[in-house]
Amino acid sequence: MTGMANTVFSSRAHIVGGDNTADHAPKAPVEEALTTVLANDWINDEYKHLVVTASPKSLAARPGQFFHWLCPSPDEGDLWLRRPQSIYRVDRERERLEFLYKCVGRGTNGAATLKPDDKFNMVGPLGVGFSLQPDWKDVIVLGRGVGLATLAPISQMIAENNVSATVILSARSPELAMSGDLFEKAGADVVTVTDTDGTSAVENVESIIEDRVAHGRADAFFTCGSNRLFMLMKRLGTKHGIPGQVAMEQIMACGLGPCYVCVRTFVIGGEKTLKRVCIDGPVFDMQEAMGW
Amino acid sequence: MTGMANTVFSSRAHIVGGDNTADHAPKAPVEEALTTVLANDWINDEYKHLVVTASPKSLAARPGQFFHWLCPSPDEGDLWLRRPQSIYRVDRERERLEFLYKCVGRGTNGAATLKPDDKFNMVGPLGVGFSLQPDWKDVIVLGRGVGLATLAPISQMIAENNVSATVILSARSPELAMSGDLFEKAGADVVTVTDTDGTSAVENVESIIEDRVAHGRADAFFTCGSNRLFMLMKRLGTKHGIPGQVAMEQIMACGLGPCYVCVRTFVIGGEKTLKRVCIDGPVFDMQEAMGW
Amino acid sequence: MVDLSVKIGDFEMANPVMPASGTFSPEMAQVIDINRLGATMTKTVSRELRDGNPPPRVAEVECGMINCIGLPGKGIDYFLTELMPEYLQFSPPLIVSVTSTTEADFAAMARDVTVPGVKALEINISCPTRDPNGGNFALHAEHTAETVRGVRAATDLPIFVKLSPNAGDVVGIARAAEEAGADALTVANTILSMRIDTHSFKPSLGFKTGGMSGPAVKPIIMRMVYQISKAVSIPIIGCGGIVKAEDVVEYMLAGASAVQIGYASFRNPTAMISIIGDLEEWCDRRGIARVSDLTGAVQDDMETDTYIAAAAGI
Amino acid sequence: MVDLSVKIGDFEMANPVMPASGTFSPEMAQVIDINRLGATMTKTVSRELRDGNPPPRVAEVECGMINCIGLPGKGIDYFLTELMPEYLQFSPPLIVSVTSTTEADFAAMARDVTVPGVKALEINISCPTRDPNGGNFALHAEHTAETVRGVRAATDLPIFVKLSPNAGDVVGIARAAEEAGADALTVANTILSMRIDTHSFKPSLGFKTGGMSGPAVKPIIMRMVYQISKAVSIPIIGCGGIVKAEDVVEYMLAGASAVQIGYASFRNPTAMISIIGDLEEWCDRRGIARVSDLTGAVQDDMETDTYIAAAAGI
Ligand SMILES: Cc1cc2nc3c(=O)[nH]c(=O)nc-3n(C[C@H](O)[C@H](O)[C@H](O)COP(=O)(O)OP(=O)(O)OC[C@H]3O[C@@H](n4cnc5c(N)ncnc54)[C@H](O)[C@@H]3O)c2cc1C
Ligand SMILES: Cc1cc2nc3c(=O)[nH]c(=O)nc-3n(C[C@H](O)[C@H](O)[C@H](O)COP(=O)(O)OP(=O)(O)OC[C@H]3O[C@@H](n4cnc5c(N)ncnc54)[C@H](O)[C@@H]3O)c2cc1C
Ligand SMILES: Cc1cc2nc3c(=O)[nH]c(=O)nc-3n(C[C@H](O)[C@H](O)[C@H](O)COP(=O)(O)O)c2cc1C
Ligand SMILES: Cc1cc2nc3c(=O)[nH]c(=O)nc-3n(C[C@H](O)[C@H](O)[C@H](O)COP(=O)(O)O)c2cc1C
Ligand code: FES
Ligand code: FES
Repeated sequence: MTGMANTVFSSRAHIVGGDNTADHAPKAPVEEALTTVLANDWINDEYKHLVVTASPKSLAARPGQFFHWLCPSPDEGDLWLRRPQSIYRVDRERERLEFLYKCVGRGTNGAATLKPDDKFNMVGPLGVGFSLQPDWKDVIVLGRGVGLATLAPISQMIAENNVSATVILSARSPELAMSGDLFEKAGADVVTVTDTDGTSAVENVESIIEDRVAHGRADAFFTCGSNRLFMLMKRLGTKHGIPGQVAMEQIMACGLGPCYVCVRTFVIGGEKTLKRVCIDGPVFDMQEAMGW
Repeated sequence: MTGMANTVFSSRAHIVGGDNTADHAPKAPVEEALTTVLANDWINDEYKHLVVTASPKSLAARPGQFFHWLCPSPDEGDLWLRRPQSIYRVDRERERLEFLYKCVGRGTNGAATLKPDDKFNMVGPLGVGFSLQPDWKDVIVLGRGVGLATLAPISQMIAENNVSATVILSARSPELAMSGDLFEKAGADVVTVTDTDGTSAVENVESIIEDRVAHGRADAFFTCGSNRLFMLMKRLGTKHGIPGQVAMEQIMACGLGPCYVCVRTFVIGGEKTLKRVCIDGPVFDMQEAMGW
Repeated sequence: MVDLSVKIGDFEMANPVMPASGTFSPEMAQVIDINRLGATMTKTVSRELRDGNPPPRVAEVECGMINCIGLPGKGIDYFLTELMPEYLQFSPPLIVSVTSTTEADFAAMARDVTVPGVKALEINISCPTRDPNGGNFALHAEHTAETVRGVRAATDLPIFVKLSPNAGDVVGIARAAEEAGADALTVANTILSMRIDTHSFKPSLGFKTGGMSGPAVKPIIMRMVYQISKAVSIPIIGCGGIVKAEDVVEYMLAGASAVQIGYASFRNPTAMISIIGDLEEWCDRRGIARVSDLTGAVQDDMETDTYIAAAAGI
Repeated sequence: MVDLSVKIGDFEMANPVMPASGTFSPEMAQVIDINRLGATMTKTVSRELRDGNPPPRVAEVECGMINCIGLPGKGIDYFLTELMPEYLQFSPPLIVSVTSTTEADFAAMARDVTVPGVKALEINISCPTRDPNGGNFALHAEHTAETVRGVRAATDLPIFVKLSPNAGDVVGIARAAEEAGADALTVANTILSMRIDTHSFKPSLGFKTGGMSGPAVKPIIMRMVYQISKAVSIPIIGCGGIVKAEDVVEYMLAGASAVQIGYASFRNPTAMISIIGDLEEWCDRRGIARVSDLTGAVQDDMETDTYIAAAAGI
């Protein structure tokens, strides 16, 4: 550009999509990276499936971790904060990251405008993800809605660790019961319950879980996406002394820990305390987390 | 878009390129219109030639009038004010407007990113243009730089009114001496003077003008784009009692009259006064205008 | 179909949208149908001819602009004889904005413009482009009160007092204006700002500083409208950064009865007309019967316990 | 190659860029090399544990964000024993930001954090998220002066006083801080703002109001830096809306010796590091030998005659 007098932005811009992503700290585990979009397709009326290129740092993402998206604008305005999205699948072979996201507002509707070859700025991998303890051999995964996206990479984790699982996918209707394919590939026992056929009722889900517990097939619980189902699992966890993990959400700014925007309440030893979803979580101990 | 809670911009946006251009006042002479770009090509290292579709209102544009452009952004920021650009050519047959603009800053560099089929929001036609008096049969047009774009439509005006003209195009180098073709087509006597060969020196231009004056071929003067040349013409106008018009520039906001951003100083009857370039001009009486 | 009409005390408008002073003139008829506005508003009128400040008079900034126009104008006599008739060609009620440098003359100005055709006065005690210290009488409660008292005694027209966002205690000043007899408060004028050109190292404005307007100021003025509406019982006119119908809604929820639009008309001369149309559509979609029902309708009974709020759904 | 080092009084920095309090923690090492910053800065430390305000704690607005964090933290003892060592892992000089609710305790806090490793104190008397009336001691010159005097008596460390842009007379308050012994002024904290969600009709923030930061505030804070730099002789740290190297240059031209960056790190965690690099490039391109030469280098001897200025070229 010639003669850039009076410019508002005139140097390399540190803004949406700007290539501000040279490796600023080689030893740091997280990076601000400009990915390239490979696919961004609707998988049903509400969700899109995004596939982007990934660097070695982002390929180290663990199940339950998230990336912080600098979404393009869906309208004539601009977006000024990032949006957190948990990783749906890490494809280490083809060096790709996959996300499953629901289009709900400006950020996600902005992301929905991305086309193959577009650049997409994201920061990650962030936060504390799900983990397996060595003595967990058979676990129960229960999710609903957006939570199914967050739980999906547990399928990779159980496959890699030779853990069996019952996976209960709850959804309004069958086409919204996402991630089942990934868990089936991982050899899990997938049960889909829906509002359409009434199987998603808490009592039914409870009896499915109780059945697995009774058969000694519940070393740990994992959940995300529904307060009702979280409360159920927490209750059954207390009742049977089964440990569990839940992925929580909160509105975020920095995504890295400094700003204290993303706090949620936890109860630890009877005391209420605040933790940051972005760095203390998003995955928390199920017994310490509170319903929302 | 679904569930637009918490949105910053959620209705039809009244911002760059937004289609905010329904005819809001059928009887008004000016409109905010969303044109379609037909071409936007470099004609030399500094200037681009823009062709857009035009409505009947904008086709009524007179030489010296301007349009107020809502330029797209050239960078990661946004543009918040319009940029004035005078009309280069009104193509009434093909219903097109043409502009010749120099890329100097964010606005014009933003305009430079426009591609055919892009939408481009402009307000116009605006201001007071050049005019011919019935007794002007042979006139002198003198311009330089960006001024050549502003003077160009005088070629249409003289052709339509059967007026002869001497057109002196001053430029750093021959390839920057734009608009000559339009004037030649209009039958004008085109003289190109350049810095490269030294012919653009004031003395030389002065002798060309004096020659036309001596031959009775200077009923009126028109100029734009160079203070030095304006001062020359003004001096010769005073000396020989020849009327003249000059197109002036000033930074603008509204472009329509209300804001008083675009004032310049004029001397009328010995008294200094301020006039608005956007609505009292941009074309002013040469004897009232001051050098800049 | 929503009823778009609103009242600012006794001042009635067909819809809540009017231009902000200094950003509108009858010359806007070049491009919009002025009769569709809720009201018309003059450029601020001073006693004598004023040249205004040295150009450049505008600087573009992120999310808006800074101006240092400096209240130019040909004085009140010229206004009354030459400009008033231009404004009175249009049907919306006319508001005349006046300013002065002394309290006594403010009252005299108010008296002078109390003539047939004028439906309300806006008292501009807050222009930061005349005084770089940030805005005249409206920086102090006492000066505000004295000025308004004088004006109140001089006219029976509705008095809208335009406050300054550069004041520290804008709520106290709003209260002072109310007590002194203001019929409504325009919240607010521009925010004193500056830009320096990093190419030339010079201030981008000829007057060095100027007043910022546009979307950048909206959250600040929104907070002021909200705070003031809790403190006074006279109507408020929200002004600052409106570029779309939702911005009008937001100001009304915060407590405004009507709004003024400035910057948006520079970016899109048709903005006010579009916004009126969009507002109508927005209300119809939401099933709102009267746009005036939005005034103060913010639901601000928030949870105050951090632990409870931090355990709620998003 | 430009010399990027600057001094704020006796406080030396390798480059003029440091994080703004509350937007930085050692956790940033997840993504950037903290050792490249000009200084490090703690989140504001309070005496006791504070929970902070109810969520939502952030709202996105045009050109920035509003936060209502409310200064949460585990108190000074936890800070000194647990957090300080984390900060001290890094080489840039550490500034500790402290706040309190009484003047006496402010001094005590200053004494308590005057420990090895701490190179300067920032006195946060201006947080609008703790007090919705807009920012504590920094709203009044007397309170500012008393607080600073107490702190001055309590420590030999350089004292940076963080001012409030919500004050009406920010220049007077700056002078009061200088007279009371401040070594530098941080201009400024966030601007009290509000957003209402037009979908839910609720305030977007759990605390209703909060402090705005980001590019929207830059022209306002720029004006304050400029005005204050004409009125005081101690150094100024510019803070508000910096997202690129030119913004740093602009603040320095206006009178700042160094700058703080907050919002930009949320949008781009690598922003500070990029900006340092870009600033170096910018200076080299302009042939600037020392970045500190930019401080106060604005060329503000403007033409004051409107007619002459309006006859000049653009
Ligand atoms: C750690 C984490 C992981 C997530 N993973 C996924 C995922 O894999 N797939 C997916 O579809 N969504 C996920 N979300 C939710 C996603 O972040 C939000 O849907 C998104 O931020 C909404 O942005 P928006 O601009 O489109 O919506 P907005 O217009 O901002 O808001 C629309 C709705 O989304 C809510 N919302 C806004 N911000 C957040 C937020 N940070 N977290 C949760 N809800 C929010 C709003 O309160 C509102 O109800 C995750 C959230 C978190 C915190
Ligand atoms: C009535 C009128 C007609 C014009 N016609 C033409 C034309 O036909 N072709 C053409 O190339 N240019 C024309 N100009 C000039 C054109 O408006 C500016 O070049 C343009 O606004 C610069 O915008 P920018 O954002 O690219 O530059 P900026 O980055 O804003 O500024 C770059 C340079 O341009 C100057 N500038 C900024 N705004 C204006 C302005 N409104 N007028 C003049 N200079 C300005 C600045 O002072 C600076 O020196 C005209 C100007 C006016 C007032
Ligand atoms: C160019 C310009 C001129 C202005 N002149 C005046 C004026 O004469 N009197 C006044 O009270 N306010 C004046 N203002 C302030 C506006 O009336 C309004 O308060 C401000 O622009 C905020 O609204 P906006 O963000 O919609 O522009 C002016 C504003 C601008 C931009
Ligand atoms: C999330 C957040 C938390 C903040 N916390 C503090 C704080 O604890 N102490 C303080 O002095 N300022 C605090 N601030 C204000 C910043 O330090 C800074 O003054 C402001 O954000 C302006 O800079 P910016 O526009 O670069 O963000 C905070 C700002 C944000 C956005
Ligand atoms: S989002 Fe900033 S601490 Fe979690
Ligand atoms: S640009 Fe507004 S009056 Fe000319």
